[in-house]
Amino acid sequence: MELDFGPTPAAEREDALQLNFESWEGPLDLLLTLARGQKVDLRQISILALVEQYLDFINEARALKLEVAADYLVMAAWLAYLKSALLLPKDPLEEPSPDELALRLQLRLQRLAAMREAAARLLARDCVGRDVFLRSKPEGLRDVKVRRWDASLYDLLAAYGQVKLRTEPVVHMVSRRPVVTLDAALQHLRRLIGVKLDWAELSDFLPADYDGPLRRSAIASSFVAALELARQGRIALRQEGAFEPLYLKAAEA
Amino acid sequence: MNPIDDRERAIEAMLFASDAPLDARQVAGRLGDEMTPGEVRAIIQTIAARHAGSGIELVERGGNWHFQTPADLAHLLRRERDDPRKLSRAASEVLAIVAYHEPVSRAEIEAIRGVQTSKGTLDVLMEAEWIAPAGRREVPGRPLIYKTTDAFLQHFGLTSRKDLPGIDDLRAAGLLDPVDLAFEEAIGELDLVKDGEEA
Amino acid sequence: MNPIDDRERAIEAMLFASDAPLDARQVAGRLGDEMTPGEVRAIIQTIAARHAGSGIELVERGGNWHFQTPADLAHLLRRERDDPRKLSRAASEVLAIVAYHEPVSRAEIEAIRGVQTSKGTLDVLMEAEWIAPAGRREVPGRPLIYKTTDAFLQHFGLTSRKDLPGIDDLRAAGLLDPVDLAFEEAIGELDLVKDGEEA
Repeated sequence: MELDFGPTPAAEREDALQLNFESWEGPLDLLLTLARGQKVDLRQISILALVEQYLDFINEARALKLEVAADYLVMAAWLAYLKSALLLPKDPLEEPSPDELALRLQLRLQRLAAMREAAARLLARDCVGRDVFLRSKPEGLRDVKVRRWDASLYDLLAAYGQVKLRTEPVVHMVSRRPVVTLDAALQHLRRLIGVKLDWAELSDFLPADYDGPLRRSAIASSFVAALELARQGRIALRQEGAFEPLYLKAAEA
Repeated sequence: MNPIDDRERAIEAMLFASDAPLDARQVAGRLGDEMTPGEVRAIIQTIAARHAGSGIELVERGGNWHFQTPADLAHLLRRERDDPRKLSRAASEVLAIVAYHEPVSRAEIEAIRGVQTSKGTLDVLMEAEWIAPAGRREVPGRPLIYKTTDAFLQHFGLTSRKDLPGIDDLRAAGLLDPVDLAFEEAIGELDLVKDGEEA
Repeated sequence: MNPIDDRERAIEAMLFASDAPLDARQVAGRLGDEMTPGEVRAIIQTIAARHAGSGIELVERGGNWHFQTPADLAHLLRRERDDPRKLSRAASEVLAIVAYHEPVSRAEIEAIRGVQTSKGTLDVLMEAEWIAPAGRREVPGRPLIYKTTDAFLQHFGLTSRKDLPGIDDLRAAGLLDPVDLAFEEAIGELDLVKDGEEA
C-alpha cells in the first residue's frame, strides 16, 4: 500500500498550465495544501493569508479558463465573505463573529491534517503481503460434519402403517356407466310409435326423467333405433333441415 | 537460546512463505548466491533440527524442503461436529419393514413397500447403525439380508423386537387410517425430492 | 532444549496449519475445551517467545494469533508477483478516519474530509474486509456506522486499536473530537486571550 499525496502545489504553480483540480480531494484539501505552504504549525497559521491564497488560486484557475468545480466556488464565496468580515471593524453584536468562523476553519484543517498524517503512518506499517508474509498454503483447519440421524418410534410406526395401508389388497369395483342400449331404445320406440298418431319429435319419445349422461345416451340410441325402424319401413322420418328437430310417425300400412 | 544466525532466519522465512517446496539451490539463488547449495543445506538441517519435536516440522521430499504439521497431530486439524438430520419418509418405511420382517432382502423390502428402494436409503440406515447385514438368503442370487441392531432397539427405546406393536394395534391407534394417506403421500413426495437433492 | 509439552505442540500445530488467525477461545474449543482460554493464551505466549528472533514469528492481532515472517526480511521475500493493492488517497484517508474514530458514519467521515465520499471508496474498503458496518447511529435518519475489522488489524500489523500510530497523542490533543466540541473548548481559551489583551 502506498500513499499518493499528489503533486505539491508549489510544483503545480510553477507550471500553471498543469494546474489540475483532480489533485485535491475537495476545497478543504486544497486549503490544507496551501496552509502547508505557510510552513508554520497549523495552530499559528494566518487564516487571512490562507484565505487570500485560496482566492488567488481560484482566480488564477478561472483566468486560465479551467473548469472549477462548484464546491470550490462555494468555498471561495464563503472565504471572500470571511475575508471581508475579518478586515472590517469588529461588530461585537455579529454572531458568529469572524474570529469564530476562522477558528472553526482552523480546527477543521487541523483535523483533516491529523487524519492525513495518520493514514500515511498507517500505510507505512508492516503490511501483510508487502512487508510480512504468511504461509502460502497452510493445511487449514476443517470442521467435519458427522451426520446423526433422527427418528422417533412414532415416525417408525406411522411409516409402517402407511406401507401396510398402501399395499393392502384392494377390491376393484367397476361401476356401471348409465347407458341406454340400442335394444332398449328399439323396444321403447316400438311401443310408443303405436300410441302417437301424428308426427312427433324424437325427443318426445324419451322418458322425461332421463337426464345428464343417461339422456345423451338415450338420444343416441333412440336415433339409431329410429333409423333402423325407418329402414324396416315401420316408421317415417322427417327433418326440415340440418340440425333441425327430427320428427317421426308410424308408417301407414 | 543463542540468537539465531541471520542467514538461518532468512532461509527459515523463505521456506515458510514459499508456495512450493524449495531445494537448496533455489534457496541459494534467492539469497543472491552468496552461499553454496551445500552451505544452504547445512543451515536447513539446523533449522529442521531446531523444530524437531515441536508442532512444526521442516521435512525433505526428494531434495525439496517444506514446512508442515507433524502427521501425529493431523487429527487436530479436523474437528467433528454433530449434524442432526431427520430421517426421510422413505428411510423410515424401510427401517420399519426391516424391523417387522427381519431378516429381509432388498427385493423383499421393495415387494412390501410396493416401490423401488434406492441403495442410498439402506446406506443411511446402516450409517445410522440401525440396520446391519445378516448374511445371505439361500435363494438364487444369494441376496444380502438385513436385520435391526441393538443400537436400533436402544434409539427407539425398545427392549426387544417383540415390543413393536402388531398390525391390529396400529389400526387401533389410527396409524392405518386412510384419511392421512393423501397427506402422508404428499409428505413422502417431499422426502423423495429431498433424497434426490442429497444424492 | 527441553522436550516441548504435548499441549504446546498441539497449539503450535493448530496455529501453524490454520488459514486464518485464531484466538485462544477457538484454539481451546478445537482442543475439546480441556483447557481454559486463559491457559491456552499462556501457552501461546510461550510459543511466541520460543519463535522470537527466528525467521517465523507468532504475532497477536486483535486477540487473534498467526505466524508470519519478520518485517526486516521483506526484501528477501518480496516477489514481483506480490502486487499489493494500491489504496487511493481518498480510500486511505477514509480508512484512517474509520480506524481512529470508530464507529463512524459516512456523514461524520465527510465532515472531517470536507468532501463527499464516493460510494466506491467505502466499497473498496469493505471488499478488502478492513471495514465493516457496525449497526446504526441512533440519531434522525439512523445512519449506518462503520468500524475496522480483525482483518484490518492483521493486515496493518496492529496488535489492537491501541496500537494505531499516534492515537494517544491525537486523543490528548483533542484532534479526534468533533469540531463543535473542540470549538467550544477553544472559544473559552480565545475569550481568555481576549480578556488578557484587554487588560
